[in-house]
Amino acid sequence: MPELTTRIGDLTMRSPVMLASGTVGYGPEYEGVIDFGATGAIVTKTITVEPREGNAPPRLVETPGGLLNAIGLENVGLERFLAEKLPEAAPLPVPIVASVAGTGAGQFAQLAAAVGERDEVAAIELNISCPNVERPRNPVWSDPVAVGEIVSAAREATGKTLSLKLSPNTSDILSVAEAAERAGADALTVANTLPGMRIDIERRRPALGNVTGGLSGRALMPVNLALVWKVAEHVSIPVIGSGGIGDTGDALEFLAAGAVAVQVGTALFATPEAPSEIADGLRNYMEENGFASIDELVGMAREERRTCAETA
Amino acid sequence: MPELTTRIGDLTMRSPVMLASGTVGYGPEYEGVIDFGATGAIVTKTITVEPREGNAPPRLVETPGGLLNAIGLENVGLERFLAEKLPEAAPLPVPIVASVAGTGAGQFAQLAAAVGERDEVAAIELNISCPNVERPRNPVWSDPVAVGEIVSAAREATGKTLSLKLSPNTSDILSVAEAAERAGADALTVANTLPGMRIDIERRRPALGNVTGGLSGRALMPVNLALVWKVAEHVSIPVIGSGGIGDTGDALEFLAAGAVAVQVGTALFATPEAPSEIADGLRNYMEENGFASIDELVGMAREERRTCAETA
Amino acid sequence: MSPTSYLFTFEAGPEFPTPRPGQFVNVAVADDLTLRRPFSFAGIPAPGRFDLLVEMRGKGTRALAEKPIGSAVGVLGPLGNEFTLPGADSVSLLVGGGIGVAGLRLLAQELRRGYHRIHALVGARTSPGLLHHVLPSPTGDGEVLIEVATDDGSEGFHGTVAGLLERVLNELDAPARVYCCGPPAMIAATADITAKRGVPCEALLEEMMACGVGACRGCVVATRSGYKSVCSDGPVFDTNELVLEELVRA
Amino acid sequence: MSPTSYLFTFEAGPEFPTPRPGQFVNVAVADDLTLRRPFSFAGIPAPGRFDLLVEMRGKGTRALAEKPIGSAVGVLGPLGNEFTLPGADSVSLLVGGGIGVAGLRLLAQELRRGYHRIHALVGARTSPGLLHHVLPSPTGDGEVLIEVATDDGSEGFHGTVAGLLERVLNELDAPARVYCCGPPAMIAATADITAKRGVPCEALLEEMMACGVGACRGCVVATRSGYKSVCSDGPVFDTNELVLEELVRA
Ligand SMILES: Cc1cc2nc3c(=O)[nH]c(=O)nc-3n(C[C@H](O)[C@H](O)[C@H](O)COP(=O)(O)OP(=O)(O)OC[C@H]3O[C@@H](n4cnc5c(N)ncnc54)[C@H](O)[C@@H]3O)c2cc1C
Ligand SMILES: Cc1cc2nc3c(=O)[nH]c(=O)nc-3n(C[C@H](O)[C@H](O)[C@H](O)COP(=O)(O)OP(=O)(O)OC[C@H]3O[C@@H](n4cnc5c(N)ncnc54)[C@H](O)[C@@H]3O)c2cc1C
Ligand SMILES: Cc1cc2nc3c(=O)[nH]c(=O)nc-3n(C[C@H](O)[C@H](O)[C@H](O)COP(=O)(O)O)c2cc1C
Ligand SMILES: Cc1cc2nc3c(=O)[nH]c(=O)nc-3n(C[C@H](O)[C@H](O)[C@H](O)COP(=O)(O)O)c2cc1C
Ligand code: FES
Ligand code: FES
Repeated sequence: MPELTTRIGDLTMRSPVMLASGTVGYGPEYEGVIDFGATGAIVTKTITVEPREGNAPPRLVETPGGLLNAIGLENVGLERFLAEKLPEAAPLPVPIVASVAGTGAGQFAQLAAAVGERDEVAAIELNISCPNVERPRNPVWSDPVAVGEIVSAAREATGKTLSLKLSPNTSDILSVAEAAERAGADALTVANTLPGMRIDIERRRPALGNVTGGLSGRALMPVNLALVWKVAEHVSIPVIGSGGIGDTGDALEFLAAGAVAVQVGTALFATPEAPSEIADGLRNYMEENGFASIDELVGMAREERRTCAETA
Repeated sequence: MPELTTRIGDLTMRSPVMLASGTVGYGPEYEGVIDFGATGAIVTKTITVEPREGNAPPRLVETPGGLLNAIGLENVGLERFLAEKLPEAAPLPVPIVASVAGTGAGQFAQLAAAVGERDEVAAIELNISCPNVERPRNPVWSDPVAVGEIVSAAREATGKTLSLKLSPNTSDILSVAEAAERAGADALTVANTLPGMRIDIERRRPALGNVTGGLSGRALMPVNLALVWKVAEHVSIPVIGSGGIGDTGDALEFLAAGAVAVQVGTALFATPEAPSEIADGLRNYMEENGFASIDELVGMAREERRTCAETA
Repeated sequence: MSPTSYLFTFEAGPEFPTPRPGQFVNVAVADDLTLRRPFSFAGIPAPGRFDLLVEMRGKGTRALAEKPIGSAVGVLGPLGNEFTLPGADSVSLLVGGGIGVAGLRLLAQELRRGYHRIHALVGARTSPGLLHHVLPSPTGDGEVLIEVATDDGSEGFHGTVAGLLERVLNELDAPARVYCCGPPAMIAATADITAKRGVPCEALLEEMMACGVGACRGCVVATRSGYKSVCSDGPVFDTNELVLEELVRA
Repeated sequence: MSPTSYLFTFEAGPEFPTPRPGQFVNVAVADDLTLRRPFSFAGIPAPGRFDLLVEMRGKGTRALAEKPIGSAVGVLGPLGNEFTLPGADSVSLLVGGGIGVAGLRLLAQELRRGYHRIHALVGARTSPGLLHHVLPSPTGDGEVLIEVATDDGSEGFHGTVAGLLERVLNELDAPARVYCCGPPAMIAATADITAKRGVPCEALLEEMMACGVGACRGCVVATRSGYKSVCSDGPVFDTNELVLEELVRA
């Protein structure tokens, strides 16, 4: 029987299939719909220090093969997260990864300390890559120095496993990945959504209230897969894949590119069964192809690995 | 009868629908299939100083809603382009825009001078954004200084209308756009493909011989549309939209975002009739909604324009 | 350009919970679409079955209509809250614009079964768009009354269905409760008219939806107590709670 | 996992040029796919019509098979070059692996009409995958001979179809011309065997295609004179021109 157990730092998951931040709320919203028992971990909606109302609607528009969202980090804020949402999510039969976002290193430290203290939190994802809250000329996510500071601050604030979530919207993701690794990140989540927009021609205006949103779903898959390929080669901490993963084949591609785990997000909306179907699919694939553990799949499409396999 | 004529610098087109570089070869390949008479202009395959063999196959793989190509700028080189391809294309009833790419400012100048001299060339597109030929940490397309030098050099070398083709693979496209405008570009083509990849799980290796390729097609559309929106607001030279444009609705969205013309590329493969269908579709839309010229569509979804319309 | 609508009947099986008026279901209409499509329950022809009344609007609704009869289709539901039923002595005014009638049909059927007085006001741009025929038939004793309005006057009251509502409210002899569903402008007008008269009014709202369960915060509408999600806080809202300017603008 | 194949007949109309053996057509199989799908002409049942023999491989071929009979489908063709027909005195050896037989069927039909001697060698992994029955029937006089090979020995020659070809060539009494179509490894083996014996050999190659007309340079194959496009320089190539290691590696 192949073993799906996957470890990232201190986070042990029964399957490499996680649920992506922002698509499962705090967890309980999807109770009875998603089979949490077959899921590796859920990543909560990103929490900020203060509650956020989010952006003006419309917040969603479909695109060919994808989805644009401009939620704008609507969340209950740190206090209510700790007081209400976390206790409500704790009984779910699945580890909880808390996603957090601050306006700078100080807030990231504050958030990491506060959620890191809680037993219900198995790990922390630092979200520096939401395209819907700020659009400066030089965003944090493409600034290795700023990212290094954020990760260092969070690292000092907590001993919990930390993953930094990168953005695909940069021409030099490797410098950011390096900076995060050097500053003590335990893992990298590769990657968030790409900025995009649609126009409502009938009303002659942007389809989203926020004008632009983040592109997710299968349309994004090849872009983030290429980033996983690139980053996994470059760093020695584990990479978690995210971007358009919807079925077993997609998950296998991300693992083969070098990801040790994958996150399912947008695919949940059409197929809430996707996480358990993918876990089953991976198990079947491993059985049919003689793999005993997820480790053996990781990077299997890489030259280094292929050469090894051929010599072996 | 609404007027589809569109002007970009000295390039006058009977419709704002152009054909994108690399998808129509040098033109004659598609004779009898594409209705060139209903097309604004064709942009040739990108020409380099020396002939290029291109990348090892496989060079194509489909993705959800899109396509990855890793052609690697296979082209006949400047000499044969001037001697053979250009004379062969000249009889087609459509203006020819020559796309060129050099390894640095010097080659761009050489190419611009050589093609700019020729009467058959109505305008020149400077391609700095092909993701399939070099993958340095700091690619030219996200370096405003290098881009400024390239455009200046080409500008000095020719009086022909010059459009610079930007890449979507940068977090700061505005600085590049600014640099190009300052250096004398007459227009900006926004934008090329995004790097992406797929893995062939059966063979446990990248689906493309070149590992990564450029993502085009409808999957890309919202990303490049957002860039057109952003760039058109920022510069005062015309913007030409490119990325996933396949039908009249897509073309209208790019025009409404601020593009003065659009390029159809990947959509030609499934629908070679797309350029003439879009031209007809624009004409119908304009007739039904009381627009007399393409100008009036340009930017119609922008706040500035909407406010005007509402006051008017 | 008169819209076309179809009535679909789904066989959901005995474990499927009985939908309440106002609730909706998320339907996996096509493999190549990223999102499911939400539709109001528009009838319960038999236990374990439900009707949807669907207007052809785009790719998803067309894909649904093109499925062969008997196709298996993924559904998630019943989702959302429900309409507040009226007191025994009040007249229920059902105000539906265009396909909005779909969201009121199950309510009308339930009220009819309970012998409540129903007065349905059905609007459309022009006569062929009117969907009043999907509602319970008018009765001789006036327990079920149906009136129609068209923007172009091609049938019934010449004007919006909100204008018709105003006239009806002016003439009404009994306490009323208003239920409305339709385009934002119609809902805003109905909300205004009922608010001025202190008549309780609930609206069934539409928003683009992704999760359908309150997780993604994609389907929000502005209320006096902040953004609320149409899928889990709604789709039925007391119109006094809504920020009408934002509803119309969004 | 035995593959399934279907024979489709298309009504192309009288203006459609008559396809030549080796040529192919690009079919718009589904709206939501970015690319058309290329298929060899596999027969001309009547003027203005053509057959395609299609193996179910993925989304596109399945979408084609699911279309109701009589559907209108966009086609671009005939595209590509054609097989070189044999001299009057030579035997044509048609070597097809799996669905590769589709690419040889029109050739077989044309040769048969010209009373050429045909010897078809058809291979597959196992017996159910063999497609020899789509070729012209064997004749008593030996003008049309058909032999089969299976990798697992479940029918006919136990081994690859290239192995079978080797045996046949060793025994052959007349000049031969080889036409092959199938997986890259099979083509490479066939090319080796024929090259050693100086027997002329053409292969019909497959590559992912976008434009189909030589414009995009997406469908290249490595030849001794550089990359050539399968769609416009091929799909038929003299196997001596191919760089076989690259063909197998790609
Ligand atoms: C709670 C709820 C109940 C609904 N009940 C019904 C019903 O009973 N009958 C019915 O016909 N329709 C109903 N709708 C609307 C229905 O969901 C949309 O018509 C449908 O999603 C359109 O899908 P499409 O793929 O055909 O259109 P698309 O191609 O996706 O889009 C076509 C147009 O429809 C608009 N649209 C798409 N999705 C929605 C949406 N969720 N809400 C509003 N507009 C949308 C788009 O903005 C676009 O302009 C309901 C919506 C909600 C939220
Ligand atoms: C000149 C030419 C002639 C052909 N003739 C025939 C024929 O007569 N009958 C027939 O059944 N098939 C033929 N093919 C192959 C046919 O084009 C593919 O089977 C088809 O495109 C697969 O489409 P799909 O959407 O079902 O598969 P996809 O879902 O796109 O892919 C499934 C698998 O098929 C492979 N594949 C996809 N497209 C091609 C392709 N163009 N060439 C090779 N492999 C591909 C993919 O790599 C993938 O592994 C021919 C191909 C070429 C280039
Ligand atoms: C509606 C929605 C909300 C999201 N909110 C967040 C968020 O709060 N924090 C975050 O890190 N990512 C957020 N994301 C990004 C996802 O976690 C994921 O990285 C991205 O959508 C790509 O994966 P997918 O294609 O599987 O959805 C959100 C995505 C969607 C679609
Ligand atoms: C097969 C292929 C080859 C291409 N070659 C070039 C090229 O040589 N030069 C260039 O500037 N862009 C090239 N492109 C990019 C297109 O011109 C276009 O900008 C891009 O594909 C996005 O538009 P689309 O989605 O309409 O194809 C190529 C695209 C494809 C699909
Ligand atoms: S659709 Fe996700 S919160 Fe309503
Ligand atoms: S498919 Fe475009 S060159 Fe062959």
